[in-house]
Parts: sequence; structure tokens; C-alpha cells
Amino acid sequence: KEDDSAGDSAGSGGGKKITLGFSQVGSESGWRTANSESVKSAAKEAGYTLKFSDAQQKQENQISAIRNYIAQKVDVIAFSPVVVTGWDAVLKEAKAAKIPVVLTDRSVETSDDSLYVTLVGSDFTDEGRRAAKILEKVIEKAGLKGNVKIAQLEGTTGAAPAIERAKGFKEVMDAEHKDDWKIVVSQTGDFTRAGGKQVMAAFLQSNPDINVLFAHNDDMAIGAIQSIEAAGKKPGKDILIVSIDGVKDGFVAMSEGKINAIVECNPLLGPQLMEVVKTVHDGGTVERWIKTKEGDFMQDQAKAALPTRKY
Amino acid sequence: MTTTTRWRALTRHNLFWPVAVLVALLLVNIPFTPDFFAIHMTDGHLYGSLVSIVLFGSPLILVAVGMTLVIATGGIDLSVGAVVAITGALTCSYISDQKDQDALAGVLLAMGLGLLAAVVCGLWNGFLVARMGIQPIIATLIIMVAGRGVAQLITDGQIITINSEPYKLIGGGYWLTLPFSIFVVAAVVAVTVALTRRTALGLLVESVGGNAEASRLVGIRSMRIKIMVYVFCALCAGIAGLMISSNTSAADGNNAGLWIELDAILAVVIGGTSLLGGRFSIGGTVVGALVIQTLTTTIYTIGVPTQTNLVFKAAVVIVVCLLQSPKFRAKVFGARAKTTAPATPAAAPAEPAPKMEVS
Amino acid sequence: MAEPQPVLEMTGIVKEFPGVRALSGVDFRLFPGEIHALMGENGAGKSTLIKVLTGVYTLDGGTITLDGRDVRIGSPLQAQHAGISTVYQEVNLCPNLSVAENIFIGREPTRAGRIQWKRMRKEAAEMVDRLGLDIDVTAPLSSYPLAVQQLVAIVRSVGHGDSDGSGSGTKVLVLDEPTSSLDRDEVLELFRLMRRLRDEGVAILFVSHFLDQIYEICDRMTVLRNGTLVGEHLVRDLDQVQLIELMIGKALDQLEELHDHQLHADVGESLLTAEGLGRTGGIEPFDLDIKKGEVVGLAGLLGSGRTELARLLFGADQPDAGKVTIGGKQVSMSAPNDAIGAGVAFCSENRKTEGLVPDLTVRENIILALQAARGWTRPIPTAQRDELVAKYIKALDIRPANPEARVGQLSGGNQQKVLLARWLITQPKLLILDEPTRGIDIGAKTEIQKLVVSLSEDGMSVLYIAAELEEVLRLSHTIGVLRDRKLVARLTNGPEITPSKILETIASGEQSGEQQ
Amino acid sequence: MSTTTRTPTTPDKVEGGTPSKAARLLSDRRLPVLVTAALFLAMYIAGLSRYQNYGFGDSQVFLNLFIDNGYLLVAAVGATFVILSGGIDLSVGSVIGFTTMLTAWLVQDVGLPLLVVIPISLGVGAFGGFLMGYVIHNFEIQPFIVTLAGLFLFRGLCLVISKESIAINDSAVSSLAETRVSLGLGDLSIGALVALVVLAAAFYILHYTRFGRRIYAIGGNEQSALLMGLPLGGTKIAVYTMSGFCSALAGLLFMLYIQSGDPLHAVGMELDAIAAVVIGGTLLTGGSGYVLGTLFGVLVLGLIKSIIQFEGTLSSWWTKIATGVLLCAFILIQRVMTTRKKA
Ligand SMILES: Nc1ncnc2c1ncn2[C@@H]1O[C@H](COP(=O)(O)OP(=O)(O)OP(=O)(O)O)[C@@H](O)[C@H]1O
Ligand SMILES: Nc1ncnc2c1ncn2[C@@H]1O[C@H](COP(=O)(O)OP(=O)(O)OP(=O)(O)O)[C@@H](O)[C@H]1O
Ligand SMILES: [Mg+2]
Ligand SMILES: [Mg+2]
Repeated sequence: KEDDSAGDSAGSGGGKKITLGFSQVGSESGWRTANSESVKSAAKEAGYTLKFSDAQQKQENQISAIRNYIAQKVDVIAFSPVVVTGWDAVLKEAKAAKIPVVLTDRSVETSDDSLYVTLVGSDFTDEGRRAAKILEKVIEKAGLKGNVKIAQLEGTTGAAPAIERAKGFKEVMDAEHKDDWKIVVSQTGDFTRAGGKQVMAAFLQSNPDINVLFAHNDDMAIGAIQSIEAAGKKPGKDILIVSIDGVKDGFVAMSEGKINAIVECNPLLGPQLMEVVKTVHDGGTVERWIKTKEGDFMQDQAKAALPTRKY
Repeated sequence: MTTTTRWRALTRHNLFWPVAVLVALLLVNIPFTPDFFAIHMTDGHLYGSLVSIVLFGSPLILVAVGMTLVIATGGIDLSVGAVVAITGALTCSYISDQKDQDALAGVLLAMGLGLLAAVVCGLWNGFLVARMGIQPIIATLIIMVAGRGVAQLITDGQIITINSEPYKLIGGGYWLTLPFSIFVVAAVVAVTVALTRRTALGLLVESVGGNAEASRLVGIRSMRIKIMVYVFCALCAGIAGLMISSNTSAADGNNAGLWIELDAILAVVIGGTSLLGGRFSIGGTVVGALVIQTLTTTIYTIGVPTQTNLVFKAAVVIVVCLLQSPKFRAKVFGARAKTTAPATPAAAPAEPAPKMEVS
Repeated sequence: MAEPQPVLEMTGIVKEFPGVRALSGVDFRLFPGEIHALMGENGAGKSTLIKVLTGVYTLDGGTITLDGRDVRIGSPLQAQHAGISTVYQEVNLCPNLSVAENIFIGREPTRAGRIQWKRMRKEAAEMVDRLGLDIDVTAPLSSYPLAVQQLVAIVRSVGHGDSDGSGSGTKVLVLDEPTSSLDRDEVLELFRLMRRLRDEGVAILFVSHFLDQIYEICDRMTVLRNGTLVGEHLVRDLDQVQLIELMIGKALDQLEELHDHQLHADVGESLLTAEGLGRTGGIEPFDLDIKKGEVVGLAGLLGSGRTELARLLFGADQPDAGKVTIGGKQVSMSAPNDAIGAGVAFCSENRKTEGLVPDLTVRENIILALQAARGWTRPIPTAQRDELVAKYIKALDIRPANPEARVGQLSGGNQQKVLLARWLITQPKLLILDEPTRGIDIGAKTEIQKLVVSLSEDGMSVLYIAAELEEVLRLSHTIGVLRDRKLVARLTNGPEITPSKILETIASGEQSGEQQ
Repeated sequence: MSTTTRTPTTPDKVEGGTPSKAARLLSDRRLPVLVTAALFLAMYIAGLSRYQNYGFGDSQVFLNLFIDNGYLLVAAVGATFVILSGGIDLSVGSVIGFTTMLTAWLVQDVGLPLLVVIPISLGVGAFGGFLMGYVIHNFEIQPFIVTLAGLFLFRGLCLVISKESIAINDSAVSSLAETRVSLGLGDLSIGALVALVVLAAAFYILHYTRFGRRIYAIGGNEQSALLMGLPLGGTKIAVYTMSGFCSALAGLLFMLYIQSGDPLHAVGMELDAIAAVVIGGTLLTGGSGYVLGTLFGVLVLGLIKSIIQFEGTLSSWWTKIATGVLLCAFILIQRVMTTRKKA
């Protein structure tokens, strides 16, 4: 099916329109959907033909999608890998077919660095580190004295963001707060609000003295806030909350004073990706890792930032 | 003598083992959370672990109750999770479009809309299974796959957050100091029990599940009954969907009710209903669902490391099933029972033994 | 006959089920080269004894010796290895497999582990042929009626010895009511086979409720009552009356009276008319007229289409031609509901697959049809229900008389009675009974026949199918004769109609008697 | 009764009707497989005409169906055994995931050679299946539940080995993974070839060994099979062992396919396997079906996936909806075609 043939004019340098094959992980969260939308609209704006496929969180689907892109002879392949490992074979096929590959969102482990051109995206471990750093500020601001008892709401067990965010956070904690910070409980909330709420309710029963919550994403934090309130405590005051992502609802909660700080993980990397695709297609060189523009937000910045939140 | 016979009668009761496991699981928490059974007033409502088990377990109980009837007819419904998602998505997106999200009429209408969608899903499942004769697992797989897509289509792939006090009541609110969802569950369970045991529906369902051909030949309109149970199951899933979305005041098309079908089926089986169809027990299902929810809560509170959650769950499931298996009990406890009570068989009278316990 | 060593000896056998003591201290001996009848009323414990012997149930007490050695048989497989072949009461074969496979499964001819299908089919065809059956052995078993399935089961168990080639062969052959659904021809064929095996030295245990058959073929018998041993006798030492008295445990008075009963004459106007009703592959289009209070019997050989005819009248199968009028109104026979709504009841010959819901209780099974007719919204009031159920349990003498017992745990005969009760309770206008006396003991059989007579006197019409021609003749006003799945004749009963006359009609396929 | 005269030579036994009826019934049993195969072809041709310009017609695209679904085929063959015997195995996906983790861990972290690791993994999978079969048979617990516990257990064990995925850089693995066997029309991977061999072996076992026929018998009627003196327990346990083995083998193929172990690999793949078996015309109640049908079931699922990828414009949720709709259309058409023939 030939579509979008009307948008030809915007193509690169008047030549043939670039065809980009993009394999998305899935649509497991609002963040991911915003990411997909960003890629789609940016591709349209840039006038590329976009072949988009959703892998439903399965690596095998992504691999077969990439194979199909190779069979269809697209110009550039981009994908957000479901997992970091296991891409060598299919990337070698792409290389053999002389199709450049751009990673988005996260990196892969390969034996041969030439298998992909560049990575556009953030780094989950770094987000964990930033979360720990900003927690320092939050604690200082709130004037919390004594031991910091942290409850951690992890993402889906085995999922990379969950593992790496926890890793980054722990790294900083072990290095700088070995004595005064302690993660007293840690469980998976599956990145969902319902999960966050349920797990937090149980935490508050078994460890009523928790005073800090670190959630691997905003949704779990929002769920946890409800449980904290149900237990008669004040989120943001009795229990300080730091989370990652920066979705709109997170900012709303932060502007209400219920979340103390958010580490942003920006999904809107479509435009950046399109630029990279064009450069790569035209044979230009790009950096190995193009970081997305992201910020850390404290409560006082929330009100101002809220209107700019799109997703 | 009388105590031993009473004890034996008790252990023979079909709810004995599930309840025993439930109690055991609750007790496991004590060393980890000493005031596990404590319940106190907070903000004008009761608060405590037991309350939250019931609160968070409500959706599972609802889905499992619906699932029980489907399983009793010899079917299975994999689509409940998707129905949960669709109902929540539709209701929340309707409410979020309203100017005044607190308007009761709007909320009711939204809920009606959501439940209607659930009923449509149920009708479709029933149609495929009863009318077209497609195997239930595959017939309901269709909505399981497509339904989540539909839910995400409705929510645009985002989590829709709403801010509606009346809607919050169903799944997250309190009434008479208790979670409102307890009342919803109680009502649904009561209606189901009444529907199946006060009318002849239960008998007909068991008959269809027990021997479909014989049921046809006694003139039971099994097609109608099957469609009915699938619709009922979807409706229960729909109510659970309202509850889940109301609990967090948000509709998550992708994650709401994810894998709830497996837990529901597990609850039904722990409750003593056979997956082959026939005899069913609503009471057993409720206990089964509580066992699963307690297990989940226990995992959270006793500090099982996340990576061993599933191993722990598997171990408990295996233990429950082994305890419920008469064969296992005979093999493990049988030897001991024989040595401790040799008098009982000898003393058994020649006349017919006492009437069996009837539920 | 000098007392040789028994091949099988069971002593002090005890078997308990929760709430029931099915066998209490039964002794049983079986000698090589004899055909030994196991007798007793429904629920006496015959099948249980057989299942204990073959390892289906574990025994709770007693010993079994085979060839003088103590044995513990833990499963039917072990029983087979020990040389015991069994045909159980309910047909126990795999409906999804072909006839040939059912005969051979577990011991298929193989070469280097590979099944030789051709050889297996050929041998199966020969074996089936030897019993006088002419069927396609590659067709799935489920495509044949119960009687054929029963024969296949017999072929399987008998064939076990010969084709094994192992030399050991069958020492003991157990047949639990194998003749209950066979007609005369097949029975004779079976008997011929049994005699041959007996002469080869096989010990045969035979269960049947047909006393004539017992007297025809058996040498010795063991009588059970209520799970206890009543006695062991040589068949020639006991006459039928004595035997029955042993079985039921009291003097016998009313059994004979049916033999010379008069068919009542007040047959009313037409109740059901079928015109050109038929189904391709089932039965050719036929006309049939059943009057109010009339008993119509169907006669025919095995597989002649009696069941098919009955099923069409009930809407169990959908006819593809013809119409049915009941009470002056045309009824579309698209589903059983239509027929039930018009007052037709159908008691299937195959109680296991088409009749009972084994997991439900006796009470629930009995009220099922009535409840279905009332619809789910109108449950039968508890008091009325219990009264009705109690009444029919008593009337049909269902044992155990516990309405809470699971039907699946009842003895075969008692299950049949539950099925009957289910339909009697709906008080239909036309009652179709397909082999209602299958597996029912002699006392109950008479009861059921008396019941049919009294029902028809009260104005109920009955369509009666039974393997025994005498039974049909005794009860029916009119007899429909079927042959090759075609209704070939309708005979009005009278003194000149005898079993041989009917057999002649079947053989010639023509209406030799007077036209209706 | 005793007075009955011998039947005069009855010209008995229906001749004409029987064979044709039998033939009809026989063909009925194979019909679902034929219909599935025909529908698969129809779907493929439809895909051809729609995506011709995108290289759908390339024979490699067809062969990719085997390469990309080889592991699923092996898993589905295992599931076919279980389903034919009247059971069900929900642990398939988890065992696959577990095998990838175990092999990756053994090869990468422990440093065992692949040749040692393969039998270990297969053995562990088969042993897992054996345990489940043992519990199912000996304690008479419903297979659905036992294997559900297996699902939790093996997934849990994956995470116990490691929460993170493990890449395999073993040269033996990558050379195996990258080996392609040319068929003239295109290439097949080792995984695809193994899958085809497994399929052939399964066909032979099911139709030409006593064990295979026992599986059908047990699926047809377990109680009867027992009374007919078939070794019920042994067969059932063997069936689950076999399924465990197939799952582990599928796990190895999957490991080859993606050259890594990850605790979240193959989540929910049991449903794909069961769906493939059922689409292939096997009855979930057991006793009826063909392993060839399973092949077409797997191919149909793979084709649906390919078509959606070729379409290339579907957003995430439309992908799910389209999968459901295609599946539904397929099942309905299959159903209508098989019933019309019967009437
Ligand atoms: N599985 C079982 N569970 C409980 N009770 C049983 C079971 N099987 C048989 N019984 C009981 O054992 C008794 C003997 O039954 P059995 O089947 O041996 O009778 P039978 O002599 O074969 O009768 P019939 O002539 O009707 O076949 C009956 O009272 C029956 O209800
Ligand atoms: N040679 C045969 N012997 C027995 N049955 C056969 C034979 N040939 C065909 N049949 C089967 O007989 C069936 C019709 O039998 P039906 O059940 O109506 O007979 P029936 O007269 O009721 O016999 P039964 O005494 O077994 O109840 C057909 O479906 C056909 O498959
Ligand atoms: Mg019996
Ligand atoms: Mg018949």
C-alpha cells in the first residue's frame, strides 16, 4: 500500500523520499505512547515514509520486524530495543544489506560496535543517579533529620528501566550515604498506579516508619500517594517522594505538593531522531550517543513547568 | 469419639482446606507485622491490613465469581482482563469529557456505558462459544488480544486521570467506615448465590457442564445458558474494571487487569470447582480469591525479594493444590490416620453410614 | 466333575465406599473351563467385585489367589498381564479411535516399534467378522450404536489371548452384562464363542440379568445380595424361582402375573403422526401413527434403526424430510425442547453419555427434565421437589434410597431407574423408552413393564424399544418392524403374532401380516 | 425368550450406507487441517497481492516464517502432545524463558561449553515436565493448575538466576545462530531445520508408535483407557515430560534466535502455542487432531504477524485489534467451512 505519496515535496533534497523503519517496544505506558506519537508526527513533518511496528514487548517481534524492514529495503532502521542483548544476528543482516541502524531510548550490547550508528536517548542508570542526587536536595529542603528510611517501588521485575534505575540510585547511595540512608523495603509495583497503590499500602502496614519513597516512575508514585493518604499521612511531608519520568499527572501531583521531586525522562525524541536519520542517510557522521534534553524538577518549578507538559 | 467424627466431617467439607490455607497465610504475617490483625480508625474509616486485603481483593473476587459460572459450564474466559480494561477506559474517558466530573448523573451514565461495553463483549464471547461452537479458550482469546487494543484506542494509549468524587466511591471510597467495594462485592456475591441457588440456574449450569449432550436431551436450552454465563462473567469483569479504575481514579488501557484471568481461574480452582465443568462453589471461589490476595499482600509485607516473588507464589499454589488433593492427603497423612484411629472402621455400624454433609 | 484346583479364588473380599459397604466378606471361586454366573439384584455388588478383581478399585480386605498364588492386582493393566481380560458393564472404549484401534490398542502389531496399520486393520476385520459383524473397522467407534460398541469391547477382550502370541493368553475372561444391548443373533454368536473358549480351558465369569441366558450357558453360579455372599450353586441344582428367591431374599409372588396379562383395549384417538419423517444416513422416510394410550413396540435387529427413529421423533437429531403432528398441531422438530414442549419424553439407551449427569445427585438428576421444562426462573419448591423425588425413589426402588448420592456412584441398574424417574416425573403424553430394561434385574424389570402397562392404561402413549422380542410383544398394541434402517411393517398385536412371525417379517422385509 | 427360534438367515448387515458414511466421518476428522491449510494459502496469496511491491513475494519472506517461528513450532508440537492427551501445559513460555536464561548463564557466566550445556538444559526442561506430570497423575490435580504453578515457578527461577539479561558472545553459539542452509529458493536457519525435524518426529511418534496411539486413547476417554489396561500414569507423565523437553528445545532455539538470555523472554508464549494447536484443528478436550495442523496453526500466527508488519502503518493498539480481528475472521471462516461440510 502506497500512502502519504502526497507529502513527497518535503522529501530530502528533492530526491527520493526517505523510508524509515521504526520498531517500537510496545505501548505499555503513557510514556511509550507519547514516544511513539512523537516519532510519528516528527516523521510526518520531515516528510519521511514511516514504517512503524509495535512489538508488544517481545524481542522476537522486533527481530522479525527488522528482518521485514530489511526485506522491504528501507533506507534507515530505528528501534527502541526491548532488551539490551541478543541483537547481533539481525543487526549483522542489516549491515550486510547496508542499512544504517539508529537506536533510540536505550542502548544494546553488541560484540561489534559498527552494528549501529548512534543512540538517541537517555540513560536509565543516570536517571537513578539523578534521583538520588535530587533526593539529597529534597531532604535538605524538608529539613529531615535522622535516618532516612526509604521505600522503593520498583518497575516490572526484569525490565531494564527497573534494574538500571535501581542500580544508579544505589550507586550514589552507597557512595555518599552509606550510614544515613537505608532502603528498608523494596518491591515491584509493575510500573502501574494500581501496583504502586497496593504495594505502598502493604509497606505502610509492615514499616510504618518509612519517611522517603523512591518510585521508578510517576504512575507508581501517584498510586502510592493514594495509599499514603488513606493511611492518614501526608505525602510530600510525612513521606518525601521522588520519582522518575515527568508525565503530566506527576507534575500535577507535584504542584499540589504531593511529590517532592521528579527526574525527567523525555519521550519526545522524534524531532531529534529525524535529524539524525537525515544525517545518517546523507552519509554524515553523528555522535555515538546523542542525549536527549532532560531536566530535574523540584516542587517550586512544578507550577511553571506544568503548562508545558504535553503527555 | 464425637470430637474425632466431627473433626473428620469438618475436614471433609469442601471449604476446609482453602480456609485452612487462608488462615495459615494470614498467620504467617504475624512475625513480620505484629499488628497485622489490628484495625483502627483513620480519617473516619477503618484501616488495617485485613481491610486492605478485602479492598484490593475485591476486583479479583468479582472476576472470579463470574469465572466460576463460566467454568461450571465447562468453558473458560480469558478475556476478562481485557474487559476490565475496556470498561475502565470507556467509563473514565466519558467522565473526563464532562464539564462537571462530580455530577452523579454523568457518572452513572458513564458507568452504564462501561458496563454496556462489557455486556457486549460477553455477548460476543457467548455467541462464539454457544452459537458457533468455537472452543472457549480460543473464542475468548480473540477479545483478550483485541480488547486491550480497543481499550488503548479509547484512552489514546495514555492513562486517563479523572477527578470525580462519586466515581471514586466504588473502588476507593468508604461507606459506614468500610471500603465501599466490600458492599459491591457482597451484593454481587449475594445476587449470584441467589441467582444460582434460589432459582434453578445453578442446577442447569451444573448440568450443562456435567454432561452437555444429556442436558440437550432433557431440553435444557444450553445455548441460552452459556450465553448468559459469559455475559454474566463479562459483567462481573466490567464491575471489577470500574472498581480498579475508580481505585486509582485513572484508566490504564494497557495494564488494568493484566493477567487477572489467570488469578481468577486459580481462585476458582482453589475454591474447589473443577475446570472440567459441573459442580461449582461460589463460597469456595471467594475464599480462593482471598487466598490469592492474601498471598500477594504477604509477599509485599514479609519482604520477599522481588526476584523470588514468583517462586514464592508457585510454592504456595503447589502446597494449596496438594493439600486439596485427596490422593495426596491419603498418601501423606493416610498412614498416620490409619494408625491413630483403628477403632473407627471397626466400630462402623452395619447400617448405612450417616448422611453425607450437604452444602 | 472332580474338584480341580480353582484358577481364581477370592476370599473375604471387603470394599467400602464412603457411606456404603459394597462388599462385605465375599468369597468367590472360578475354575478353569467353566462359565460361572455372578448373580444378584441391582446394586448387589457384582460390578464392584469385578472391579476389585481387576484392580480398578483397591480392596479394603480379603485376598485374591490366582493359580494358587497370592496376587495383588493394582490396575487393569496388571490384571491383563495376569491373564484376566475384562469387558466392563458400561462400554469402556475410546470413541475417538477407529474400531480396529480399539480392538488392538496397547498391543498393536509392530515391526521394529512401528505400527503395522495394514496388518492391524486386516486382523481386526477378521476378528469382527468372526463375531458375525460386518462393519468398517477404520471408522471411528463413535459412529456405531451402543450394541456394536459392546461387541467391539467383547472382541477386544477375547482377542487378547490369541493375537498376543505370547502363549500365556487369557486365563480368566470377565464379562459384565455383555448381552444387555445385544439381540438374539449376537447373543448366540457370543455364546458360541464363549463355549469355544471354555472348551479351551478359559474360566469365564459372566454377569447377566437374563435368567434364560444363565440357564442356557452357565455351569455354576454365585449369588450376591447386598454385598454379601448368599451361596454358590451348580446351575442345574436350582430352578429359576429358587434363584430369584435367593437373589431378592424373599418368597416370590407377583413375578408371573405379567405373562398372561391382557392388553387393555381403550386406545384413544391419534396423538402423534409422523409423515415422511426421515434423515439421510439415519433412517429412510417413514409414516407412523401413535394413539393415545397405545404402546407401540419397535422390533428389529441390531442397527436396524430403532434408535434413529426414536431420536427423530424426539428432535434429538434433526430430520431432513417430513413433518410431525402432535395433538393436532404440527411441531417443528428442530430440537428436543420442541418435542418436550409437546409432551414427548425420551429415555435414551445410552445412559452414560446421553442420559445422566454423573456428578449431580440422584435428586438433581431426577428433577432435571421437569426443571428444564419449567425454565430456570421457576425452581420447583423444595417441599414439592423432595416429595416427588422420594415418591419415585420408592416407586422404582432406587438403591441406595438417598437422594443426595451422586448418580455416578450408583450401580448400573439403579442409574437406569433414575433415568426413568426423570421422565416419569414430567408426566409426558408420549414416553419413548429406548431399552429401558437394559441392565435391570429381573424384579425391577417386571416392575418397569407393569409400570408401562399402567401408564398406558392411564392414557399415556409409549414407544417401546427392547432387545427382547418377548418383552415388546407382551406390552405393545402395535409393533413396528424395522430392517436396514427402514420401517418395513406395522403389525397389530394379537395371538397370531409370535416372535418367530416377527423374525420372519424382518427377514423377508415385507409386510406378510395384515395391513393396518 | 428361550423359545425364540433361530433367526432365519437374515440378509442382515447394511452394506451400501456404511462405507460412505465412514469415509465421510474419516474425512471429517482431517477436514479442519485441510481447511486451515487452505485458509493459510488464501491468506498468503492475499498478502502477496497487497504487499507485492514491498517484497512480500520474495521466497525468503516465506522461509522467514519458518525462521522466525521455529521455536514456536517446537513448543507447539510439545503442546500438541499434551492437548491430544486431554491436558494442557501453561508452563511452556516460562520454560522457554528459563532455558534461555539457564543456557546463557551456563555458557557465559559459568563458562561451560555449549555441547555440555545443551543436554543439561534439555534435561532440566524435561525433568520439569516430568515433575508436573508426576504431580498431575499421582495426586490427581488438574493440569491447568499444576502447569500454572510451573509457569510461576520457572519464571521465578529465571529471575533468581539473574534479573538482568545475559548476552552470549560464545563463538559456537553465534556461528550456529548465523549458519544458513540454502534451499535454492532461500535460506533456512538451523532453528527452522530443527523445528521441521521435530515436527516429523512428532508425526511419526503419534501415528506409528504405540505410545502415540495411547495418547489419543487417553485423550478420547481417560477412564476407558485405564480400564482397557493402558498404562495411564506412564503415558501421562511421558507426555508432560515430552512437552517440557520440547519447551526446553524451543528455548534453545529461541536462545539461538536472539543469542541472549532474558528473564522476560517468551512471556505468554504458552498462549501462542495453544492457539496454534487449536487453530490447527486439534480439540482442546483431547483425542482428536493432527500435528500437521499445528504446523499450519503456527504458520497462520506467523503470517498474521508478518502481514501486520508489512502493513507498517498501524499504531500500537491497532496492531492488537488487527491481530484479534484477523484471528477471529480466521477462526470463524474455519468453523463455518468445517460445519457446512458436515451437514
Ligand atoms: N464409586 C462408587 N462410589 C460409591 N459407591 C459406589 C461406587 N460404585 C458402586 N457403589 C455402590 O456399591 C454398590 C454395589 O454396586 P455395583 O455396581 O457393584 O452393583 P451391581 O451388582 O453391579 O448392580 P447392577 O446390576 O445394577 O449393575 C451400590 O450400592 C453402589 O451404589
Ligand atoms: N452391521 C451393523 N451392525 C450394527 N449396526 C450397524 C451395522 N451397520 C450399520 N450400523 C449402524 O446402525 C446404526 C443405526 O442403528 P440404531 O442405533 O438406530 O439401531 P437400533 O436398532 O436402535 O440398534 P440398537 O439395538 O443397537 O439400539 C447406524 O448408524 C449404523 O451406523
Ligand atoms: Mg453392575
Ligand atoms: Mg438402539
